[in-house]
Amino acid sequence: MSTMTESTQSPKTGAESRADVVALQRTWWERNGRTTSIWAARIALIVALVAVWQLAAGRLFDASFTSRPTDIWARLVDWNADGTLWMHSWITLQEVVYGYALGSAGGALLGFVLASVPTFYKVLDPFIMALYAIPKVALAPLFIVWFGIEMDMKILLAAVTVFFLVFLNTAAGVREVDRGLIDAVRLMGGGRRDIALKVVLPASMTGMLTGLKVAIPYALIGAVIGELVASNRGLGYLISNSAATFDTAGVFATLVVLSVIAAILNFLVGLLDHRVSRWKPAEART
Amino acid sequence: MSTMTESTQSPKTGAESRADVVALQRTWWERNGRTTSIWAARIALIVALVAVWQLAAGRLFDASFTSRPTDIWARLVDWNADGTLWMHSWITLQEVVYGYALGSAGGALLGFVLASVPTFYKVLDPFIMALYAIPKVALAPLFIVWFGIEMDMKILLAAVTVFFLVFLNTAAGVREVDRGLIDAVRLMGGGRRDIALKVVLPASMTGMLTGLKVAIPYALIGAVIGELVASNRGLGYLISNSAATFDTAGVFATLVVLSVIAAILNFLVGLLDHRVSRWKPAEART
Amino acid sequence: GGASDTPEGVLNVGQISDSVAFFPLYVAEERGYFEDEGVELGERPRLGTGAKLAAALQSGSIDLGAGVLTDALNLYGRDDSTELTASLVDKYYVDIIVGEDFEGPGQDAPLEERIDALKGKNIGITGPGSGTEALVAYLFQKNGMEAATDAKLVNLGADPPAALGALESGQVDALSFFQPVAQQADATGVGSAYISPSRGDIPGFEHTAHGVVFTTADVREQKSEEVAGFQRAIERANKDIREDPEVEKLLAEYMEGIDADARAELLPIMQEEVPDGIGFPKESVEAALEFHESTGLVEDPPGYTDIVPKDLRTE
Amino acid sequence: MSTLLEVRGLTKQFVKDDTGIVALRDFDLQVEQGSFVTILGRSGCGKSTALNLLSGLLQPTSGTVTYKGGAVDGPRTEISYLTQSDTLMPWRDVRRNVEMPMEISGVGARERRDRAMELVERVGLSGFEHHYPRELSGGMRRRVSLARMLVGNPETLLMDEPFGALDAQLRLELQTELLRLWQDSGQTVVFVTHDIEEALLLGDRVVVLGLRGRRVLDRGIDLPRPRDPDELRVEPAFVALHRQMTEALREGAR
Amino acid sequence: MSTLLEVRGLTKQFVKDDTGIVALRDFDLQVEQGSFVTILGRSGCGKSTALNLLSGLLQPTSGTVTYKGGAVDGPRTEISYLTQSDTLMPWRDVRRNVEMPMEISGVGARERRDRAMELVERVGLSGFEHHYPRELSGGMRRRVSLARMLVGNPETLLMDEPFGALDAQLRLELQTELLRLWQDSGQTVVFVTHDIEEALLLGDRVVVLGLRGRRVLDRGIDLPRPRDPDELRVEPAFVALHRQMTEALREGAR
Ligand SMILES: Nc1ncnc2c1ncn2[C@@H]1O[C@H](COP(=O)(O)OP(=O)(O)OP(=O)(O)O)[C@@H](O)[C@H]1O
Ligand SMILES: Nc1ncnc2c1ncn2[C@@H]1O[C@H](COP(=O)(O)OP(=O)(O)OP(=O)(O)O)[C@@H](O)[C@H]1O
Ligand SMILES: [Mg+2]
Ligand SMILES: [Mg+2]
Repeated sequence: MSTMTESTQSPKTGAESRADVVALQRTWWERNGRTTSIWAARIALIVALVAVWQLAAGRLFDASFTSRPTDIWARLVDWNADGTLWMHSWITLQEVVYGYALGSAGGALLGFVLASVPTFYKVLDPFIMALYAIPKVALAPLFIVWFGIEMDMKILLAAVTVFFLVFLNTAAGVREVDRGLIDAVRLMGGGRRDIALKVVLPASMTGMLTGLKVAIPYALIGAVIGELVASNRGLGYLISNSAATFDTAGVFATLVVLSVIAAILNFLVGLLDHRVSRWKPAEART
Repeated sequence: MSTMTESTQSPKTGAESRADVVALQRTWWERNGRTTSIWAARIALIVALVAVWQLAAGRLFDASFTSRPTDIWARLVDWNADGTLWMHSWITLQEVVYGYALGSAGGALLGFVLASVPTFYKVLDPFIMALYAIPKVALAPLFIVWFGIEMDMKILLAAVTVFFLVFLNTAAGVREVDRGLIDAVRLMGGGRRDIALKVVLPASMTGMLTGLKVAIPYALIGAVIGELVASNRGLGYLISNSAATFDTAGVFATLVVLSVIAAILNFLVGLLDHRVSRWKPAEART
Repeated sequence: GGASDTPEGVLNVGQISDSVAFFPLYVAEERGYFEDEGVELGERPRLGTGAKLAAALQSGSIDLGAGVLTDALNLYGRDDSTELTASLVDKYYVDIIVGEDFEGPGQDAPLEERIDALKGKNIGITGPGSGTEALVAYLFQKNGMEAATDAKLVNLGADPPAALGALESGQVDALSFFQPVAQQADATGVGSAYISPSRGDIPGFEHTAHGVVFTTADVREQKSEEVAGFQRAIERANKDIREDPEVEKLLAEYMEGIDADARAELLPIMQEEVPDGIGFPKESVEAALEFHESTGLVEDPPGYTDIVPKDLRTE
Repeated sequence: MSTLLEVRGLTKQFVKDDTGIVALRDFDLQVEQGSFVTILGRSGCGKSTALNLLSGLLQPTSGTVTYKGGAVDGPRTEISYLTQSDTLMPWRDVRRNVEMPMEISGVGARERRDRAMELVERVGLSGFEHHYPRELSGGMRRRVSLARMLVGNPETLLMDEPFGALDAQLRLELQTELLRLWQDSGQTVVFVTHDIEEALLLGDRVVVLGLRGRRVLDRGIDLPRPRDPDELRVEPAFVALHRQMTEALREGAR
Repeated sequence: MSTLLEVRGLTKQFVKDDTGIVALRDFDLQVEQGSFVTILGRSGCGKSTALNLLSGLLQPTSGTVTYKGGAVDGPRTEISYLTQSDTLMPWRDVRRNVEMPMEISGVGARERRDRAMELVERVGLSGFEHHYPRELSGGMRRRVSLARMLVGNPETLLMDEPFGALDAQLRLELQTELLRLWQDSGQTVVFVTHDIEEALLLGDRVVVLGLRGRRVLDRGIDLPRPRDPDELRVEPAFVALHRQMTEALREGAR
C-alpha cells in the first residue's frame, strides 16, 4: 500500500458515477419562507396572548393577582428609566450564565465519564437521584453557612440544578451510542479519548442538547431561588420585594424579564443544535 | 401468494442454519453476581457516608446546621412512634404520585403529538421555555387563588414541573427516530397511530425514560414547594416547621424520608427501563 | 458566633423582609444617618426566615440581624452570647384579619366573643413556629382552647399577596398576618383587622418588644464602634418616624405597591409602634418573653437581663 | 395485459446546501400487470431512488407515478417494498417482525402467528424465531425482511437487491421460491439488482439503467421457464443476452 | 513464510436469556504472513463471528487467537477490519470519514486530506467528498468503508463481504485494485465471501466453513495470476475447483 501514491493506473470508476450537481435558483421565500412563517406565527401568538390577558384582566379574573399587560409595560418603562431593570437583570444574568456554564460543563463531563463506567454509574445512580430530590430551599441555611450570601452561592445553586439535568441526559445519550461505531474507532487504534471525542460526543449530542435545553429554565430558577434565599439584588430580590409591597405589576414585569432571558438562552442553544445537527435529514432537525 | 399455506414444497434451508442452542449451567454467582456486588457497593457507600458525617459533625463543621446521623435516627424513631412520620409522608407521597402520573402522562402525550408536527412545535418552543423559566414560587398567589390550598394545588405544582421535563425529553426522543423504520410502517399501510405505537413509542423510549427519570426529583420538589406555600400537612410542612423551630435534626430527618421516596420511585422507573430495554445489547442497558 | 468578614467601618445587616418593622432601617439609610454616624452599610440581604438569619450571622456573612424577637431568642438557644442591639417596633404588629363576609360578632364585640368566633375556622399563618401562629395560639389559650385542634392553621408563607389571595378566594376564613396586610385588606375591600394587639385589643399585651436588631457578642466586641454608630442612626430614625410627618414620603417609596388608603391608615399606627429611642423597657420584653413561653414558640427563653445589654435596659 | 404502474418523466433532485443533486432525470417506465421486471444498473445510478419514488416514499421533483390509473403520492398497501437497507424493528424478535404487516392490517393473533412461522421456515430461519435482529447474521436479517415483505401478500412487489447478501445456494432457493410464488399468484414484481445473471434468470423483461436513470436498454427476455442457472450458462441465447447487458451497462456508465 | 495469525480451538457462545448459542465451535486456522486467504461459507455459518474474534472485537468463550506470537485480546492497529455492516460516522462527510484513521494515528491535516482524496478517487467517488453517508447509495457507502480501511495502510486486512453490494464491473475493478495493492505490499488478507467465484479469483487459499465454523475444506489455489474471470470460467482447473467448493458448501450445511 506504500506504493499507492506513486500509482497512476487507477480504476476508471471515478467520473462515471459522479452525480449531477446543479446550482439551485431559489427565491427569497423558498429560502427563508419557513423561518419567516414561524416567526410570524410566534408574534401573532404573543399578540393574541397579550390582548386576551389585557381584556380578561379585571373581567374574568382579579387583576390584583394577575396584573395587566399595560401596567406591566408601564412598570418596565419606569424601571428602564431609573436603571433598576438593568442593574438587577445584569446581576441575575451573570449568575445564570456562570451557573449554567459551570453546571453544564460539569454535567456533560461527568455524564460522559460515568456512562463509560457503567458499574460505577449504577452504584451511584440512586444516590444522585436521592440527592436531587432534596428541595434546595430546605438546605438554605446550610448553603448560607457554607457558601455565604454573595453571588457565589447563587451561581452554585444554579449550577447544581443544571448539573443534574445535563448529567442524566448526557449519560442517557452516551449509553445509546451505536456499538458498531465505537468498535470502528477501536479498530482504527483509537483509545478512550478518541472514542469519547470522535464517536460518543457527536453521537450523544442530541441527549446532551436535550439536557442543555431542559436545564435553561432551571438555571434561571436556581439563581432566582438563590436570590430569594438571601439577596438585596437581582431579579429574585425584585420579585420578593415587589410581592412584599403588593406590587403585582412589578412581580410580573420581573417574570417577563426572566422569560425573555430564558428565550434568549434557548435561542442560543438552538443555534448550537442547528450547527451540530447539520448532517441529519431535515425532518430530524429541531 | 394465496397458495402459500397449501404448499408443501419448501426449500430445505430450514434446519441447516439452525444455530446450536445449549442450556447454560450458570452458578448463582454468575447469574446474580453483578447485582449483588452493586448492592454491596451501595451499602458500603452509604455506611461510609453516614460514618464520615457522624464523625465530622461537630468537629469539621457546625452540627447545628448539619445535624448528626444519630440525632436524625432518633428523630425518625420518635416520629415513627407517634405516627407523625407516616401521616405526613403519606400526604406527600400521594401528591407526588398523582402529580408524577399526571405530569408524565401529559408530557409524554404532548411530546409525541407536538414532535410529529414539527412546525407547530417550533412555533411553541420559545413560549414553553419562557413559561418554564418562571419560578413557580413567584406565582404562589395565583396558584392559591386559582387552585386553592388543598392537595389539588400541590399535585398540580408537581405535575407542571414533571410535565415539562418529560415533554422535552420525549419530543427529543421522537425527533431522533430512524426515518427508515417509520417508512417501513408506512409501507405496510400503517397510519399515524401505527407509526406512533409501533415505531415512535418503542424507539423514543429511551428519551421518554430519561425524562421520567429526571422528573422524579422534581415531582418531589414540586409537591414539597407546594406544601411550603400553603399547607399544614406533608413533608414540606414538616420541613418548614422544623426549620422555624431550629430543629435541624427534624429537617434532615424529613429530607431522608424524601430521599428514600425518590430512590424508590427511581427504582420503579429503573424496572420499567429494564423491561423495555430487553432487546438492547447488555452494554446499552441501564 | 462567627467572626465578622467585613472590613472596618462597614456593617452587613441582614433583614427578614421589607415589612413595616424594618422601616427605621430604610429611613436611616435614606436620610444618610448611617454615614453621619460613621457606619457604612455593606450587604443588606433579605433572608426570609430566622433560621437563615441565624445561619448568615453564624457564617459571618452579616454582622447584625434585623428580625422579630423570636429569631433572636431562637439564636440565643444556640448561642448564648446573642444580645439585642436596637428596638425597631415595640408592639405586636400582627393582626387577625377576617374577610368581608365573615360571620361572627362585630369588631366591637368583647374579645372573648371574637376569639370564639374563630373556632373551627381555617386561619392562614405565615408558617409554623412563626409569630403569626403564636398569636393565634395565644388567643385560643386565653379562651381555654387549643389552636392545633380547634382551628385549622394553614401555612401560607411570608407572601402577602398569597395571603390576601387565599382570604379573598375563601381558601381561608381568617389570616394572622403582619402589617400592612390588614391595612391593604381594608383598603382593597378584602377584609379588615378583627383582632389587633397593636390597636390595644388585648389587655396586658399593648406593649411587647417585637421588631428588633440583634447580634452576637463577638461582633459587638469586634465592631463596637460601628455598632454604636448604627444604634445612634436607628435612634434618630425612630425619632423621625414618631415625630416627622415628612416620613410619609419615605413610606410611600418603601411600600411602593401598597394602596394609598392603606398607607394613610398605616402611618399613624407606625408612629405609635416605633419606640421612643432604641431601648427595651423591662415590661414589654417580659410580656414578650412570657408570650413566647406560654405559646411554646421558644422553649425555656432567657431572662430580660440575659438578652438585653445593660445600656439598652430601660425601666 | 394492462399497464399497472406507469412512470412519466420522473426527476428527483436532492437539495444539499445550495445545490441540487440530480439522482434521476426524466425516467419513464411502464410495468404490465403480472409481469416480472428486473432493473439492472451500476452502483449509484439511481435504482434505489427510482424504487423510492415508485413506492411513494419519496416525492418526485417532477414527473408522475400512476398505479392502476391513480397517482401515487404516498405508500399504498397494495405495493410492498423491500428496501436496500434493513428496516427491521430492533426491539422485535424475528417472529414479531414478520407479524408486523399483519398486525397493521388487523389479522388475528393466531393466524398471524401461524403465517409468520410458516414464512420464517420458508426463508430457512426456523429456530431463530426469538432472536432479535442484532443477534442474526447479515444474510439472516435480509431473509427476515423478505419474509416480512411476503407475509403481507401484496399485489405488487418492489425489491431492491434482496438477495445480494446471500450465498449462491440460498439465493437460488429463494429465487426459485420467489418465482414459484409469483407464477401462482399473478403478482407484479419490480426487482432491482446489479447482477446480470440474476436479472436474466428472473425477469420477463430487463431494464438497464445508466447514469441518473437513463434507460440504456429495455427488452423482453424470452428464455423458457423454469430457468436453471447451470443449464442456462451454456445456452447461446443466454450468453448473447449476457453480453448485450454487459455492453449496455458499460455504455450506461458513459 | 511464517505463520502470522494463528487460531486454536476458537469457540464463541452467545448468551441469550438462559441459553447459550454456539456460533463457532473449535475453529482452527493458520494464516501465513503475506497470504491471501478467502473464507467461504453459507449465511449464518459463523464467518462474521470468526472475523470479529480474529480482530479482537469479540472475546472468545474458549480458544486463543495469536498474532505474531502475541495473544489478541483487543483491536490492534496492525489489523484493519472491514465489517459486514456499515460503520461510517453519519456526522462526517465522505472525506472526513476516510480521514478518520489518519486523524487517530496523528497524520498532519494536509497529508490526511491528500491521501483521503486519492483513496476516494480510487474507489470511484470523486465528486462526493462532501456527501454525508445518508446521501450515498448502498454501494457507495460500501466503497467509502473500503477507502477508509485502505487509507490506514494496515499490515493485515480482514474483510467481510466487502464487494457484496457492488455490480460486477465495479467489483472487478476493486478486486483488481485490491490484488494489485496486496501484491505490491506484502500485506496479509483474510477475505470473507459467500461467492465461490470471488473466492477462487482472489485467494491463495480457500477455507470453506460449514455450520458453526466447521472447516469442511481448506486448500491452496494454484491458479496462475493475474486471474481474469472471463478466461478463468472456461478453464478446466477452475471448473473443477468450483465444483469442489460447491460440493464442500453443500456438505458443510449438513
Ligand atoms: N438524500 C440524498 N441526498 C443527496 N444525494 C442523494 C441522496 N440519496 C441519493 N443520492 C444520490 O443519488 C444517486 C443515486 O442513488 P441511489 O441510491 O438511487 O443509487 P443506486 O442505484 O441504488 O446505487 P446502489 O446500487 O449502490 O445502491 C447517488 O449519486 C447518490 O449520491
Ligand atoms: N449477538 C448474538 N447473539 C446471539 N446469536 C448471535 C449473535 N451474533 C451472531 N449470532 C448467531 O451466530 C451465528 C453466526 O452468525 P454470523 O454473523 O457469524 O454468520 P455469517 O457467517 O457472517 O453469516 P452471513 O453470511 O449471513 O453474514 C448465527 O446463527 C447468528 O444467529
Ligand atoms: Mg441502491
Ligand atoms: Mg456475516
